[in-house]
Amino acid sequence: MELTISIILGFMIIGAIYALHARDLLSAVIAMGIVGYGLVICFLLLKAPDLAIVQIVVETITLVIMVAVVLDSTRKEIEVKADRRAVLNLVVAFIIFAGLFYFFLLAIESLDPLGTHTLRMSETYVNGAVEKTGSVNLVTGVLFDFRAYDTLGEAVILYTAALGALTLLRLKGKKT
Amino acid sequence: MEGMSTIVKKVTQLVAGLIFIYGIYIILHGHLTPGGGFAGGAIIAGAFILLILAFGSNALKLKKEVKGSSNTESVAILMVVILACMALLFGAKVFFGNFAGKGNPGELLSAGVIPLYNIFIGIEVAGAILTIFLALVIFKEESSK
Amino acid sequence: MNALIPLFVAIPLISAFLIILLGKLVKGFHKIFAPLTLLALLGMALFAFSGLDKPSIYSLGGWSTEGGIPVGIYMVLDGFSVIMLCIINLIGFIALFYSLSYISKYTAESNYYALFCLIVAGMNGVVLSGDLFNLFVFLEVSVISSYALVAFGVGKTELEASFKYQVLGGLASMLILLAIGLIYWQTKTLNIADVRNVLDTGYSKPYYIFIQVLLISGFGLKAAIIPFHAWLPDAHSSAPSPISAMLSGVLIKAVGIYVLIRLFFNMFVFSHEIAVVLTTLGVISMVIGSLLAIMQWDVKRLLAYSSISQIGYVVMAFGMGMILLVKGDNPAAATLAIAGGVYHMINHSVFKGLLFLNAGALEHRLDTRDLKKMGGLSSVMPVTSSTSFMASMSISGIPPFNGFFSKLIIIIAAINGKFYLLAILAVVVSIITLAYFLKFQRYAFFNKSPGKVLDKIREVPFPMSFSMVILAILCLAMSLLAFPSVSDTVLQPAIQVLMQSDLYTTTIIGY
Amino acid sequence: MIVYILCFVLFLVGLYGIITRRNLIKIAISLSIMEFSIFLILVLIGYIDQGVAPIVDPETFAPVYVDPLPQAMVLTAIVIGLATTAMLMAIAIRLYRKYNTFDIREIKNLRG
Repeated sequence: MELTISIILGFMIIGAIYALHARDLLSAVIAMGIVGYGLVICFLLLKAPDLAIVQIVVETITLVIMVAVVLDSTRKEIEVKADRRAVLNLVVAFIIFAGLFYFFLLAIESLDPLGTHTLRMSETYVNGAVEKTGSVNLVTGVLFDFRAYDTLGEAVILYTAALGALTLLRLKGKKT
Repeated sequence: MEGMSTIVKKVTQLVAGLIFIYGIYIILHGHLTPGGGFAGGAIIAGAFILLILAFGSNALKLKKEVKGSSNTESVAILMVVILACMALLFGAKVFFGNFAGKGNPGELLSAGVIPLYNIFIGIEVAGAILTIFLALVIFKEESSK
Repeated sequence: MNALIPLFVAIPLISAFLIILLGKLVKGFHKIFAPLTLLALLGMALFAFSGLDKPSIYSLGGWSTEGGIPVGIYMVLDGFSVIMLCIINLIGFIALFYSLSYISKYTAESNYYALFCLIVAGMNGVVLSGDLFNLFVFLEVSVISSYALVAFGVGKTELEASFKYQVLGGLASMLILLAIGLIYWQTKTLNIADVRNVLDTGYSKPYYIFIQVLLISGFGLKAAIIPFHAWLPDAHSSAPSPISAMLSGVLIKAVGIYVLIRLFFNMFVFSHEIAVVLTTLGVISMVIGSLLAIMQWDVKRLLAYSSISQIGYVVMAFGMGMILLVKGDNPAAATLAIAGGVYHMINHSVFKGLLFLNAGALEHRLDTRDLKKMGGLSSVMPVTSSTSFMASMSISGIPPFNGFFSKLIIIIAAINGKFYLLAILAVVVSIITLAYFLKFQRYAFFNKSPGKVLDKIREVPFPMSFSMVILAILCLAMSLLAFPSVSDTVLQPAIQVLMQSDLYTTTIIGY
Repeated sequence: MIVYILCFVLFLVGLYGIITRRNLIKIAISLSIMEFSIFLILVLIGYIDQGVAPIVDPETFAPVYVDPLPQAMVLTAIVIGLATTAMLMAIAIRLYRKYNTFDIREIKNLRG
């Protein structure tokens, strides 16, 4: 299990690095799609079918939107020149990354390894939840009953984004 | 925006209908099988996006559609909040209470108000995603003139 | 009392949706409905304030505890959050009233009012939330609507500022989400009080430090503490002025400082290292923010940098309070420092809100934000001139305005706690603040006009001048809070919640 | 633990992209990549060995279900990610129409 996911993750990392370095923006967007669809497989392996469905649809729609934006541009990325300041920035960034990585290793050392998770808050969401909410799908039970307030917030965020997109894409901002 | 070839149009007509029905199925069975309002709503929005891409449209028509989709999502999310507030009046008298009868777990008509939430969230998500897409397309059409 | 709590979120949401639906049908609907909503919220906040004797809790969906473990989402109204609620809805109402005439030059007005209601709903949600993930969700509601509002004019600078804001805001959200994930990994719960309980039973030191660093950088980015400030000057200066007043006045406090203070005082155990880090970040922001502000010639950029500097005061005060609490030998000075922090936070929203509204009034009439192109406006815009003079004096700490008292309390706390260097720096920064606000006053209102015809410039319309006058009166009235008898009823509940960190936990777990 | 470490590497790749890339689309992609890595960490946290998907089937006898709470959280976060990306794209296409480029260095105020 752990090995399979690690291999998929390896491919996802390669895809991500390619997406960041591709000259053509369209290939970069497609490479991001690879990372997203790799995530779908991981979700399926980790017994999260709800997430797999949502992720595959949302990833497709994100790709459509991004391709629609990229498609009628020049699509070429101008190369980042490696002047002295950029190199210095890169060195500093890598030192910070190394530090973060080391701290992350130290931090997760004491935490539960993969597969040995125990329940505290979700105890109620699993045991006897079917009688409490009436929903056979436990994730739906959490989303729409135990934590329905979060779901309202989530729907509001999507609504805000739609309203924001309508607002930002007006042709004229000010009356003349 | 121009449409695509006749073959694409015919195939899309077939496929979009199927995708649409699949989205409705996912929404209605949200409390029984994987999926729910979010997945189903996004699938339905995908069906509409497919139709728009295949058949093409002009900015004027799309503007009418974006009005419709934005009104739909407003009504749907208003219904979600009203449903949440209705719990204040019935049953446990708490915000977001699941006040309706739970029924027999595993049946289509069960789990109290959860299916209703699923339906309205589904409509809202479909409307919101469609609005975002249409806003982008309309802007591209209008600004490239 | 209790039943009011969810309405703080539900009412602005419903009103936003209704504005979009009915705004197209009924002409001018949004202009009446949105201010009424905010007015109702303000009334509710003041009512909640008067009726609050102990923290009150609302469990959503009726899911409270199961075997001593909170399972549902809790909304918590205590002394600290009720103060934030009052500020948010007060500044929100005034900024909205101001917008009535300011925003009429833009298109798609109903979208503006709907987004405004959403930003208020998001902030109310953040302030009332007692659950980590729920807090994150409502934080996103408010920041996503603020991304749209910053770019509301869709001009070049607005779009660029909004993009920068979105990228850094997105980065901050990712850091916060990662921290929430790691907290869930260790504690298996999301309720803030329950997290505290579980962490009390033991944790590894590197893990603890890692999540604290993630949270400080995440919320530091949202609060624009130096070195995380890169987005603020652009975003706050190019937004429409009432939105700048909202962003500078309340948003950076509600989603940045408030959450930071709440988590570090009520969720984590006080630790000396973190307290020192917070104090240092506060001092750096305070000093560098003021030095950057003095070089600006753009009015709103000057005010934006000054926000960074004043937020530095607040963070420094809370950091000092935490250091003193850890040491434990001088609780009086600790109380004073925390009181100063809360008090300065309230004051800053009032006078910085007013200053941004003033800048908006100048921009509305002159179509420029450049100080060099202004001058001699005190004779033609008397209301703007006099209110901005009061706000400037207030922010620079001149008695009898409110800024003087809050800064005085912070400085006294620093001296009592034997932080002599910090006290001196606070005084010096206050003098620098006075310098750049005198520059603002002189170039905008008192200098000779650089060849511009002043006759055509008139005072701003009634809604704008009325909002400015209200805030100016508040600038004076807020200094009443310095009197012990008033502050005992207003500030004391907040201080109590922050000082006795167990109070929050025991109230929630015992519910 | 190796999966968590790889997830964090993916996170750092996204962070690297935000720091070094100078293209609006690439920056949006970097943010998405960071999001993906956090989603995976959250779902991994909730995984239990020999666990089954959190959908109750009355036929099977007392199985161990994986934790549904992180899954609900990730579902929320995926939709938030979609909203963020949509807003970024709306701004990116507007900036492209103004400057005819996605490159930050050509867009004056975004420097630094």
